[in-house]
Amino acid sequence: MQLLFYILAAISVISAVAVVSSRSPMNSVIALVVCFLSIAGHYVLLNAQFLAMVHIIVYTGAIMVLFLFVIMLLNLNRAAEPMKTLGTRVVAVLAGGLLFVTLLAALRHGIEARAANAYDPTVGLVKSVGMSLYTEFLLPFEVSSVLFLSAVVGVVLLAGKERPWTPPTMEPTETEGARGE
Amino acid sequence: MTALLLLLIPFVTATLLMVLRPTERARGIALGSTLASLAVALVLWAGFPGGTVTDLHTAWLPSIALDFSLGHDGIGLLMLLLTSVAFPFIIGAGYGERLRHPSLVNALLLYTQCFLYGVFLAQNVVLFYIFYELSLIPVFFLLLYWGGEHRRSITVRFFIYTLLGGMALLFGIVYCLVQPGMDGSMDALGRLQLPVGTQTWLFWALFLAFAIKLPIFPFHGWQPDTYTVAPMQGVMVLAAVMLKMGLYGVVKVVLPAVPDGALYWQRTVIVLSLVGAVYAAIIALRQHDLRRLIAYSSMSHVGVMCAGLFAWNHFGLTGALFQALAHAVLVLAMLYITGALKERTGTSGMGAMGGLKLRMPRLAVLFMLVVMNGISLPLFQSFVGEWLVFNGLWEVDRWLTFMAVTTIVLGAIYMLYAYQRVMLGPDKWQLEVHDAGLRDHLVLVPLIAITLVLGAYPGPILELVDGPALTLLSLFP
Amino acid sequence: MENVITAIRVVPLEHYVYLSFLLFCIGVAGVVFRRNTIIILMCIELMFNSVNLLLAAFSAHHSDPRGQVFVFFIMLVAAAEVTVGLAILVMMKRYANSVDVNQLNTLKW
Amino acid sequence: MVNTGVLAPLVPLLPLLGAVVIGALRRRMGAVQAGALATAMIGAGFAISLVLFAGFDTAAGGTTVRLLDWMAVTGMDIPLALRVDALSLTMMLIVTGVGTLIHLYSIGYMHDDPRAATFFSNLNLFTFCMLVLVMGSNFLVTFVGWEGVGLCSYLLIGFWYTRPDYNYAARKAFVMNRIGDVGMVLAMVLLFHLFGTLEYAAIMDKAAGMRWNDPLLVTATLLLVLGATGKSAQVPLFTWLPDAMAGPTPVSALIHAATMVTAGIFLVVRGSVLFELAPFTQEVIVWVGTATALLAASIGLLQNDIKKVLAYSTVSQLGYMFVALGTGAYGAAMFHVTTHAFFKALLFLGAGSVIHALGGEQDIRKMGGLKGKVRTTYLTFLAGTAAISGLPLLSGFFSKDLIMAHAFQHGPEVFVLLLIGALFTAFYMFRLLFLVFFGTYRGEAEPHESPITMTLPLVVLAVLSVVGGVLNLPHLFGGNEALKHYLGTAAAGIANEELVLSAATEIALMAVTLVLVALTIVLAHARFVKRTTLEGDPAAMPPLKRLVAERWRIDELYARLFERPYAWLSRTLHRIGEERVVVPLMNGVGTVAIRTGQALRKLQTGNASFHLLAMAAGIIIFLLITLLTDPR
Amino acid sequence: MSALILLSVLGVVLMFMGLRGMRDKLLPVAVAGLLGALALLVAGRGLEWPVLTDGMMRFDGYALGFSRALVVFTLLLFLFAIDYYSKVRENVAEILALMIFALVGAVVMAGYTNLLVLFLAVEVMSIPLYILAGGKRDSLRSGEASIKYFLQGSFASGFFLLGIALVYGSCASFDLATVQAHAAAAGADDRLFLLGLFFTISGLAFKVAAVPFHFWSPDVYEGSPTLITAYMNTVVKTAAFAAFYRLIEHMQLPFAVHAMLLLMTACTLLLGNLVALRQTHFKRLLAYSAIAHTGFLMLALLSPGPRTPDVLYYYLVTYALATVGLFIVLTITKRASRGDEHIRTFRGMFRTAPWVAIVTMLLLLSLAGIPLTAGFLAKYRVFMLSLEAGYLWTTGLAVLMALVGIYYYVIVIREAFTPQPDALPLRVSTVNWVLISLCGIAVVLFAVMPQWLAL
Repeated sequence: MQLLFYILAAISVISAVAVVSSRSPMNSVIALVVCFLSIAGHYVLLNAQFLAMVHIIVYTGAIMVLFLFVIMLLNLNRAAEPMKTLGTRVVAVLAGGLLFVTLLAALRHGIEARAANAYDPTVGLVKSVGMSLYTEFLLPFEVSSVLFLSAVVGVVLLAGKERPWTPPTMEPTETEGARGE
Repeated sequence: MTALLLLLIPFVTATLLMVLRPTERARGIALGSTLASLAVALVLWAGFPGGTVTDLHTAWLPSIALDFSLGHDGIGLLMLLLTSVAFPFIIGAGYGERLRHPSLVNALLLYTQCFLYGVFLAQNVVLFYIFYELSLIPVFFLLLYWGGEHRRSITVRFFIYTLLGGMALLFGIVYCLVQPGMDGSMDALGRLQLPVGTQTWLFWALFLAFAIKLPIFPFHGWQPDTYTVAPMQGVMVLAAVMLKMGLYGVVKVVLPAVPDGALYWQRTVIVLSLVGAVYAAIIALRQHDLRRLIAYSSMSHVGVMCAGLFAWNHFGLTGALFQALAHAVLVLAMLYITGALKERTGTSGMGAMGGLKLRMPRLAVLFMLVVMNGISLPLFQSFVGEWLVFNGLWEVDRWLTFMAVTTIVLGAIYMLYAYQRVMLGPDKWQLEVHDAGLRDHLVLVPLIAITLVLGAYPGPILELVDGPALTLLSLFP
Repeated sequence: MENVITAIRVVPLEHYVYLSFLLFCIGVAGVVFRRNTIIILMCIELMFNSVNLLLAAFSAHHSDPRGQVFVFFIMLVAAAEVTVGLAILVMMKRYANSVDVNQLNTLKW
Repeated sequence: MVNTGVLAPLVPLLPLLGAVVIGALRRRMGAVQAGALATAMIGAGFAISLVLFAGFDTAAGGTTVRLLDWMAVTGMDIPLALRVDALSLTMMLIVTGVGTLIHLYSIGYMHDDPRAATFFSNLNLFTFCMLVLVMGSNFLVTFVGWEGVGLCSYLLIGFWYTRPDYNYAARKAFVMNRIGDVGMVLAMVLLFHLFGTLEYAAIMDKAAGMRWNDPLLVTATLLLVLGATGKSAQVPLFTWLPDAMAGPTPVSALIHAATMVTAGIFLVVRGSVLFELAPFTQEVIVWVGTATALLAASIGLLQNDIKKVLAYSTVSQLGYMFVALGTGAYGAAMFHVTTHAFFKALLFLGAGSVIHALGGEQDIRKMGGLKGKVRTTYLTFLAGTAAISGLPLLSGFFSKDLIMAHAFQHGPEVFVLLLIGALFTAFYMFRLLFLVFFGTYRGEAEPHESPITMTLPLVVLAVLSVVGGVLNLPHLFGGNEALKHYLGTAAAGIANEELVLSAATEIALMAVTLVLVALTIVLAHARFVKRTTLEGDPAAMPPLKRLVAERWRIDELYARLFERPYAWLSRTLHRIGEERVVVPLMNGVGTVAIRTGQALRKLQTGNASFHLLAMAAGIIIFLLITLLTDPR
Repeated sequence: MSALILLSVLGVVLMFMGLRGMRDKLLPVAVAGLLGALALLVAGRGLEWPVLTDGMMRFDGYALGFSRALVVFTLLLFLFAIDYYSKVRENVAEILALMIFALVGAVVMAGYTNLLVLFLAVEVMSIPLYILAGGKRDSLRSGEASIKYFLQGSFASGFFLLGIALVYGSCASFDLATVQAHAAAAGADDRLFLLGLFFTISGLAFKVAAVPFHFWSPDVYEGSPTLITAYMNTVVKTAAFAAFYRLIEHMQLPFAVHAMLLLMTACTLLLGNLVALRQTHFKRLLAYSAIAHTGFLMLALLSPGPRTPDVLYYYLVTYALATVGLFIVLTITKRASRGDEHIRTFRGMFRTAPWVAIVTMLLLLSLAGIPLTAGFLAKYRVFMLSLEAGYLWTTGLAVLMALVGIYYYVIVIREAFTPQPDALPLRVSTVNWVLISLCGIAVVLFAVMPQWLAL
């Protein structure tokens, strides 16, 4: 069983690296899908079936499709992005690496979180999660509706009606602002 | 409640001036207001029983140690009198230097007066601080709007530099206020009894503001430029009254709150003051502008006063406080004369003067009398204060006294040199100027009279500060 | 089923934590590293997902459903955020004709 | 019994009133009116002084009249008070008496000056200050007058204010006096802390309890001497006095001969009790006096300005008085002060009369042969010259010989030096006399005799110069040293002084002096009457003579040592102190803040990637900080 | 709770009104709705609905006070919008609706008792703002602001989430009280908790724009429409601080986190003030000054005590009042100068519009913290708190930085009061005039009567 975890973990990590490093956005999306699927596998391993399902539906089904859609729509699949200089890359890897090392170092004495409840295999099932969601977490659930509403309005506002291209209004250039007194 | 009148008279008048903007009669109204304030102050003096008088005490925000409590002791009364006496002359000087928008100028001056009264009346530390900072704002605008060349940068520099001290003071005051047992009243400061280690650093937090305001060497960088640029009335306010806030602050805040700190730094401060006094007196010699000269001369005098305060004994304290009044009168007269000269010659640079005595014998005599006060001849007011200060310093260190006394020579050198450059010598420029008129006499003669009367009979003023000084000294560990 | 259940006991919690950290850091590196806005968005999603994994692991560890509920909400937020993000992206592409974040630097200092 | 409490204040107040009234009405008053009023005021003062003198009871010692509280704080009570005792009465009489004459003289002298009223106002003010000086009951009141006379001398020296060099001389006089005043102020502070009072009477009592040679007392007296040096134009603060001749001649007479310069002497006499306890100071005084006497006399030998010669002579005579003070001969000093007041005022006024006669000419090389043209002036001037040279039985003879005797008693070397000084004095005085009044007239203006208001004072003063010696006639000549005994009632120091030389020694000393003086006069006669020798350009003289003619170049030395360095210091301090230190210190803080702000501002590159990186870096850094500070 | 629902409904209503094209009635309805919500909050009706709020939110005095303030700020800004959008017809409804939605998030942030709710509320508040920042559709700068805000915001959200997850891992609960109790019990020893707390706090620090999470704020402030900038500076900042303080109020912070926060405060004070020194663009200046004020507020935040919420509240409200007024003044001068946002456009203001100039002065003085303005009292109280807590050095730095702050505000005052012969004529609409007068009077009034602004 443990082996399964490590295989999944390896897949996750490799695909995640692929997301970051691939030059074409399309490849990144596919790698990300793989990554998400492996994470769904982890959820299954963790006995969180409900989550795994939702995860696949929301992420792989909706979000990633949205990504693909936008990439297609805007014709972004060219590897138009000029690569950054080596220095930036090193810095970036260093940043990620350093953060990781720091986090690991912080926990070098191991994790002492004692399990709060006795083991209960039904925790990850739809019933238990649903009960929690609709009783205890009713308010956030309602509030999230506002979130979605605003997202909808926002999208309408930002990308709504296509209008003929107008050049940006002439606003004073910023060079003035840089100058001190 | 009489004290409240002091705050209200200038405030209301100023607000009326701001709103109604009577251009023609603005000066007259302002003058009337200041004279009324003077009358009130004299009434306060007449009814002063000694000790500390509480005029008004209203709890305002006890949770943050802020009460609206007004009162005065002898020192406060002295400062109130000083302010009251100075302002009619300051307003009167406005008849000479005719600035644009007289209603605004006079309103700002009256606001300053109001806030200054506040400073000297406040019996709550925070209230003191509030008034202390507020008094700066009208002056800021006075400088900004009616100043001379380069006023924009100089004004801001003055403002910020002064506030540097102000902020340090705020820090120090807040630090005192959070100590247990502090209720925010001035008296409570004297009961603080902080550990000596704390006092040594807290001293500078509290003192810096006053050191800059006074100013003490080497914190005087703002002064010469400001004095040169500011309109005459603004300089008068700064030099005659606001400077005294520094002395008052030292006496009322620094010394009571951190006596050990003051003792620890006593030498340093006295040496700085006296070095500054000597230094300014030397530099004053090469100044070509009368106002810069007055700036340095003021610094020189103030150095001696501050040294007197920090001598931390009875003679030093009373001398310095008496000197505060003397210096105010002196500087008012000096500045008024500078203004009168500028009015006639169009400049305050001494290079463009010389031989004016031929044209203005009366003004020359008045000037001479003022100079005599400036070089602290006996029987003039300045001498009384300086004599006491010298005596106070003697108890601290003889060499320091020597240093202080040298200023009487150096003062004579630059004062007489300046007088010569302005008044004496051949009539180089052939200026068609008129001699001192009625207005000049109305301003200068009373000022000179004050110096002479108080120089020969300083009793009433010394009486005022005698008691409070003893009280203050009793705090001394 | 039983096997699955025992797996939770077999794989130590630490490993899940380390895995999530690793994924998170890869995401962070990606955000810092890439200039293509859409890939930065993906990297952010990756960060969110690593947190999801972490929460799920903790939830299982504590046998507490609330962690999973949180994951659920994170998904909602992520969805909303991606929507808005993509809308902003579209707008950006429309006006600046680029999705390179560094093309946008009129606002500075 | 006269009411001292009322009369004493009147003496100084009358001249003050005169000064104020004349000053206020100076534009409506002519020279005669103003002069008359001023003279009347001071004359009244003289009269009152006489009344006080007459009514003064020596046995009582003195009366203090307290006018006002002055420095009155807890722990200090220094009132404005006047003291009437023998010493102050003597000085009052000199000041008002000689003053009256000089005022009277001025009416004639200043007759044509449009600013005569101002002059009289100043003159009256000066008299007021001088009276306060001598009448003050404590050091501080004396100091009032002390400073006041300094100021008045400043005003009077710079009377003709359009001349920059006169103004310079005025300032120089004031500043030099002020340097002395530093000592005076410090001395007063010290004395106050020593005795808790500055009242002369009280100090006199308390000084009795002081240790002999107490270092504090020595310091205090030395500081007093510094003050006296400034006011009495002693080495090294004497250069102002010759320059002060820029003022109108009556001023020179009043201020620089009769009264003001003797203030230093007066002060030491007032404090004689203290000086008696400080022998080191006395020694210093002796040598300062000797040096002054010699130095000034030597300079006097080669001066060509009639007033300058008199000025150096004054300095020299003051040196004699100082020596007297140093040897403890306070009575002798006061005696010389008195006689000096007579003959030096006489000489100055005579010189003024000459100058007046010649329409303003002061160079003796352009005079000569005036004895027939200004007869009264000549005769009185002769009397003054004889008196100052110490010709027998004239006032100067008695006073100077008394000093010489005391000097001999102190140490023969002092005597010898003083003797040389006396010979110099005789030489230059007679040189002056001969060059001015004998030979042929070398000038251009038509000389004429001065009016009666000018000659009358000359005559009175000449009489006094001749007979003044009787005031303190020594036992040797059948007198009883009246002045000394009179003054002894006021100052304890005077009572102690005693000449213990035998009559023979005294006579021998006198004889030596007289013979040598006579020889000197003959020499002068030979050089300046038989064959008029005029001093030319100093540059052409042999080095030593040139040095003397150029006043030992002390002015130049002072300019180089003090004035120029001070001006340089002022400039440099301004350039370096202000512009490099103070202002940068103030601006520096702001500049640092603004520079830092500018640097930090560059962090905000506007580059979104960079911002993200910076955020990540920030998180890592803060995380590291957190973890490192975590105690675990 | 009823107010929250009213607000949500209001947002929806506005949205639909926009669809129906009822442009003219939008603002009256919005203002009426806000007034209604305010009335409900003031009256205290239906504050808590147990079914919904139990364990999630609590409308205690703290939450109520902040909620009222938030609603009032929005109300002021909507009144400002009357003039601001007077010429605009398109998308106003959407913008207003989004502002209302963000307000819902903000109100929840003030009253949460559960970390999940906190996270959600933060997002509910932020997402509309990402959009609003780009609300000026034809402005490139607005778009840039939007995308920068979004990217950095999401990035920070990632850390925030990581933090909450770690905290959850450590104490198995999202409940605030439980977490706080855990902090007291095991906080010092539990690295997992420490990390979690660190990241959670980082997430909130981003919202309040503390260094080093401040990078978004100058750019976004400058690029966004002025109304939205004002919104961020008032509602968002207040809500973020309310939430921040609620998180750590009863928590015994581990020493390391505490030290880190103090350092962060110091850096914030330094950077915000020093960089602002060199700004001539008024909005950017206010952005940096906002960072600076964050520093002062964090100082108060870190000084726990019975008076801290009061001080925070007072500070935030008076700060918000001052900035609202200044943003209105900015739009006035901006219009007169055709789009110039530099402080030079203030020059000559005293001549052309004396009252506006005086109010501007009062507002700036308040920001600077000069006595007799509320800003002084606010700073004074902060210093008092922090010195009571014993932060000598940090307070010293804060005092020094307050001085630096005075400098750049005074520069603006100087501009406003420097005579300029060809000063731009300023046209001030009645609403704006009333609003800025209100702000100006309020900052003085609250300085004299600070007890009126107690929680």
